[in-house]
Amino acid sequence: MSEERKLAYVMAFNEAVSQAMEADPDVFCAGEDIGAFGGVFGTFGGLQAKFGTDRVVDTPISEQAIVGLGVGAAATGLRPIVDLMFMDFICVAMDQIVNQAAKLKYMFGGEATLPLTITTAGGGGLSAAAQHSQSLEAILCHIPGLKVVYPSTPYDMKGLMMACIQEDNPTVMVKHKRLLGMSGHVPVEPYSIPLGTANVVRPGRDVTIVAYGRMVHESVAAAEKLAADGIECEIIDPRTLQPLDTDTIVASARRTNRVLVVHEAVRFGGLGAEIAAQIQEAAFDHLDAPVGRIGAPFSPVPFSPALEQHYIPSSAAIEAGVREAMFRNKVGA
Amino acid sequence: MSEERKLAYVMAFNEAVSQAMEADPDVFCAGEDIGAFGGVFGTFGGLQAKFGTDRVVDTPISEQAIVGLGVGAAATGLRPIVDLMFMDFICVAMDQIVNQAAKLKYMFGGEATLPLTITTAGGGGLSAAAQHSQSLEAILCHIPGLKVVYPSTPYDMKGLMMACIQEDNPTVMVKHKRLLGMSGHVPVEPYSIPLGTANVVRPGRDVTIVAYGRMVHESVAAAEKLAADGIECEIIDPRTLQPLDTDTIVASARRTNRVLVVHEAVRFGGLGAEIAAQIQEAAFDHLDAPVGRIGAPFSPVPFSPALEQHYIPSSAAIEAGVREAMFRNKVGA
Amino acid sequence: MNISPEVQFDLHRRMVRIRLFEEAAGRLAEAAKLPGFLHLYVGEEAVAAGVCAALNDDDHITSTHRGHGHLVAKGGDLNRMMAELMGKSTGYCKGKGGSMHISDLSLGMLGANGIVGAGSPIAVGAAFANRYRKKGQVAVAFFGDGATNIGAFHEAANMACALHLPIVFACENNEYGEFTPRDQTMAITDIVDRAAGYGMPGVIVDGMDAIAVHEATLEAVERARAGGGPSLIEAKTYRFYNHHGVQNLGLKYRSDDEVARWKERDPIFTLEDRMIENKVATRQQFDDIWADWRAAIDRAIQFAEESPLPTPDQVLVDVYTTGGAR
Amino acid sequence: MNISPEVQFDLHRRMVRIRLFEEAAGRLAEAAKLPGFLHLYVGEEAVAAGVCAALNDDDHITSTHRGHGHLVAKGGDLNRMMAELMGKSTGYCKGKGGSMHISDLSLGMLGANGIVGAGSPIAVGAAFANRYRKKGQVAVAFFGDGATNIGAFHEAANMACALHLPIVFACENNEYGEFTPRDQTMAITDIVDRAAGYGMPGVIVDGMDAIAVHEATLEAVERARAGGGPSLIEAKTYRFYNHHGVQNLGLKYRSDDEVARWKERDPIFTLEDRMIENKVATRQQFDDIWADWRAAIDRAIQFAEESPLPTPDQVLVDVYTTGGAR
Ligand SMILES: Cc1ncc(C[n+]2csc(CCOP(=O)(O)OP(=O)(O)O)c2C)c(N)n1
Ligand SMILES: Cc1ncc(C[n+]2csc(CCOP(=O)(O)OP(=O)(O)O)c2C)c(N)n1
Ligand SMILES: [Mg+2]
Ligand SMILES: [Mg+2]
Repeated sequence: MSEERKLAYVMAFNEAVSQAMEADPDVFCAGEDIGAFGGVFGTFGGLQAKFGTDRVVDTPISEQAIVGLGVGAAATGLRPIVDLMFMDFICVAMDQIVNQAAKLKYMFGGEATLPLTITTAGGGGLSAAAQHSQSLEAILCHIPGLKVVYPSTPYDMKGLMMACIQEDNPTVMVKHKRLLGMSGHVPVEPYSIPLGTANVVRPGRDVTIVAYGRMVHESVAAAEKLAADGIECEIIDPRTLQPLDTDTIVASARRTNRVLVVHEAVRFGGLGAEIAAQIQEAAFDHLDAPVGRIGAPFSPVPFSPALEQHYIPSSAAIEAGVREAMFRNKVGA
Repeated sequence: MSEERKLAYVMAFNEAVSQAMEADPDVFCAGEDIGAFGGVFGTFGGLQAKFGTDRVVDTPISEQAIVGLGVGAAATGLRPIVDLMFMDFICVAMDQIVNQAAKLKYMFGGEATLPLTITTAGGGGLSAAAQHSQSLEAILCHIPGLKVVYPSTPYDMKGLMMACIQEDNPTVMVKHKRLLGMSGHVPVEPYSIPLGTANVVRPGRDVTIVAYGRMVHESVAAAEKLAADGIECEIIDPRTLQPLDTDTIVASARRTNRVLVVHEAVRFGGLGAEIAAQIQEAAFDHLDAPVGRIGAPFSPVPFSPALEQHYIPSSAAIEAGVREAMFRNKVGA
Repeated sequence: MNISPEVQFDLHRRMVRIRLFEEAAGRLAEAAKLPGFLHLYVGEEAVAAGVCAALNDDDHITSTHRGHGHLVAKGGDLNRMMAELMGKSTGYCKGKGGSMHISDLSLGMLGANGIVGAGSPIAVGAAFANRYRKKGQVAVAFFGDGATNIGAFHEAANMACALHLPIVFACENNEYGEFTPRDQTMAITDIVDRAAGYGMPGVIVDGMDAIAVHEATLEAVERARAGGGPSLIEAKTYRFYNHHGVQNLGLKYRSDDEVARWKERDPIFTLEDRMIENKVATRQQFDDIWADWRAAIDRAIQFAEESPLPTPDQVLVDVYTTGGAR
Repeated sequence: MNISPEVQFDLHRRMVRIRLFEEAAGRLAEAAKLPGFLHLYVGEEAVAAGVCAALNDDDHITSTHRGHGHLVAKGGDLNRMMAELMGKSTGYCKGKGGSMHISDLSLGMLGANGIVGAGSPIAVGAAFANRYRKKGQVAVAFFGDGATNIGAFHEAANMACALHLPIVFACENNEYGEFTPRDQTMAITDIVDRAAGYGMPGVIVDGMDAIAVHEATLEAVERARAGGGPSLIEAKTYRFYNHHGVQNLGLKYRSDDEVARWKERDPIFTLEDRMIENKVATRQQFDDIWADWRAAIDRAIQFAEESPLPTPDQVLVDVYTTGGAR
């Protein structure tokens, strides 16, 4: 039965696209090497064979035109999915994303809808070095007009990707490269997860960990270790980073009184800063410790595994962060 | 004498460039319309006449190649100043800024120096609408390898611009469009202000306002009103946004126990989030109120003055923010 | 080709509408009644008119910072245009876009654009959608000579050719990008030389001659509708006023003589002379046309002036269809 | 032109070095001894060798994701290269860059680049600096056929021509971008057709013939040094292995027949045959050359394997000269 069915994260993405294309002839995909080849990560595998070259389009290496293709087609009534192979390449297409897609509806006084999904692959851990490993989601979350989604499980991947395709606003769907092969329960039938709803991955009374993408799994590993010492972590995965489900996060913070925010992106100016700032605004009197933040150090992503393994936040760092929050001594005011 | 000499913000920029070019033949400028025309804001006025077309170069409308010109020339020994007319256009050149300039030294194992200054004009208030009014500095501050400077006075402009040109790392110097005509004391002789040093614009005991760019002046106006009610604001202008002078900010927060961070950029994910997060980390037990944040609402910049005037944070909003921080009642924990 | 008197009048009327709209906007700007930047299309009317007269309402265009002319030519409502320039809530963009983002999706006008070159990739998207729907619609990307130096133009041109899309690239070569002459920013003289690098036909037309522009566009549009792929049209033209606003500010970057020579070739007056000479029209007919549209412009100004400003609560409206605002 | 025996040997040696380095890297990758992505240059050696043999040490090149060949041809140290590929602290980038960012500024090699097309604007900057300093240096931008579809290439080519800079654009047209054939991503057959759109001379050369590439480069470099501005060289070539790694993964996007046909034209073996035929060299000489460089590669592997990994404290080093780290 459907409840038993397991699927890899990458195939959950693929299935969402496939089912959306079956349901709606206005959905099409375009990107580099996504057609015959199925995408360098296999995300679009088999779709061109199924839906033809008109609907699954191999493009030139032209990230600006790829996003522009999506903007123009969305503004004129289609529902495009355009792929930017690596998240680092959003920089190449940044004008079309930030100055065009995000702002079109507003600039036109509301007289446009832009049901555009931009898909990309973020994160490190493959020794792909500084230009193929970045986590740039904070940049996108700062831009009004965009929605940003970052699933951590196959189940969320399918439901969120479906929601992105059905959404009438431009969304950026970030896949984590290291999660592509992760297997998990995914229903066969189409379903969508409303954008902007966090998931409580693990309930706990002592401390709240807010984490997304691959860091959810590092957090779960840390939480299991901490549980052995009687520290119960509540793990919240926002899943959608923009809009952010602040209510769920703040409610948890008010209950546990201690929060650690974790992401793979560089700590300075990452989304963790916004989350921490919001928590201390909304739960100031509830906090027994500063909102802690774990993120990458302030450097580009190094190539060598010997360096990268220390660069990417680990469950050990999360564990240490939680312990610091738990056993903090009040210093004189 | 020099102490008396007043100069407009735009001319302080111009003088810094001019004196740097006199002192160092490796300094050159390139950008759109900066040559014969002197730049659309007059920033480069007269420099081509003085230094010739080899050193003050009109370029095609090619933001990627403009920054690339700077990267390549800096890596091979010159000290380029390249201009991106409006800050919104950094999106067009984002790959060269984020993936090339910022990372080159690191990716090459330190074997490169990149004394590159990118200049641009940020901020709203000219009814220039969504693509010519943005404050995107938070994006740049999230990128390791870049330094980001945002002067609020003619004096700081000259000293910081000089520091940028002398700096061996890529810097982005943001001018605020609405400050161009602002006049103030500027010494004739060359001087530079070390990057990463904040300026205490106004000392005060009751509340700390952290503000930069044009918001410094709105904050001063608010502080003057508040002073009439006996509320003494300390205003700190970081001047350099990356690296950020956290020490000065935190020391003030520990003294006043209340902080408001103000910027023109969109509040969500703005630099204020990072500053607030850092303050609550470093001064948790000193805070009598959450760190407040004032920034633009979550929308593109609207065109109509009737809207834009409500969009850009005002001294009234800052005043209200300070009062909220001052008279906050502790709610039950 | 034989352009009928009706079409000649159509071209003329489109140009007159643009001219009067732009002259009025210029006057209002000089009287400080228009906020923001204003890039006037005066002098280049033959291009927008010649191109748009070859299009249907459901064909798409993308435009530039100099976009009023394109929208007027595509049939834009003068009232809503003038109201937008004044930042009023009755404007095309409810006051949120202004001159640089003026648009009318119901006429297929996908917006003026403040980012040089950014419209072309969007036009490629519209052309893709048009072919996808197989209803015979085409897309036209307008852009300046300067815009052909930017990456987005290149990617759009190449992608359109690679995908063989129904699109026309319409270059308004006015020999300047802002205050810098074209020959300082490229080593070629004719933009059309770029067409071969993408594998599309290119043609130079006199951009001061609406009929010539129109004929070239008819051919290119027909090719596009018939599945023949993209074309590039380079219209040699000239803007009579400054890059933005009306008067030259500061430096004189164009000689009086150069401006005067182009003004002699005013696209509207030369068409009128030709139509009169060919006995297609009389001076009186033209006088009536000018008078009619002058009145329409006056009404547009009145409409705009009497319209309300948007209220502050509108700032956060229309960022998203749902799920935004904080 | 008459290419001397010395230069022929030079070309040959550069190619052999590249071939052996790349074959070794491929073997190490298959043995899971190299982290990250690996884009091998095997098959295209004649391009890097032919171009770089026309350059001095203080001339600059920018490179691509497929960059080892360029650095070897420019004179790169095999030990430091191999160490970098292994992520060791003795590598060119101290293990921070890896294959996609390998570089040697002392040889004017401004880095492999993980962003397609991004090297060309940087080469324009180097060319600008070279003219600025007036020491007669030139810059060469290497890039693939696919890269000519991206905006950065276009802007660089146009700016170089507008500023009349001493630069050569060297296109390695291997008929594929990753797994997609060139003819699906552009409507032209020859990249050189793009040169006219910028106003520079362009020439097609046989990219499997190092002498032909070299001659074309000599001409272009000479023109550049003499103030004659940019040129475009399109070298028709082919990569013998997969886009990255060695074996094709999954889909067969190139026919066995196609690959075999190109392999028959192996740039090293055809040059050897020709040199022997022309009595410029003997088989024994070539055998010695291969043996010498095989030994050098073995030493490089040993050097790399014995080198230490970077220590964790190096993560925050070299982000800035001063004032960084948090
Ligand atoms: C990406 C970008 N760079 C620079 C500008 C500033 N700018 C506005 S219009 C213009 C000149 C455009 O020249 P052209 O394309 O020839 O159009 P024209 O103004 O002559 O109609 C420039 C440089 C911009 N708006 N966008
Ligand atoms: C901006 C950007 N887009 C896409 C990629 C992914 N990518 C890496 S190599 C490559 C193909 C490049 O083709 P070409 O320029 O012909 O060089 P070749 O690999 O054939 O040597 C692509 C698409 C990238 N690295 N950068
Ligand atoms: Mg122009
Ligand atoms: Mg190729």
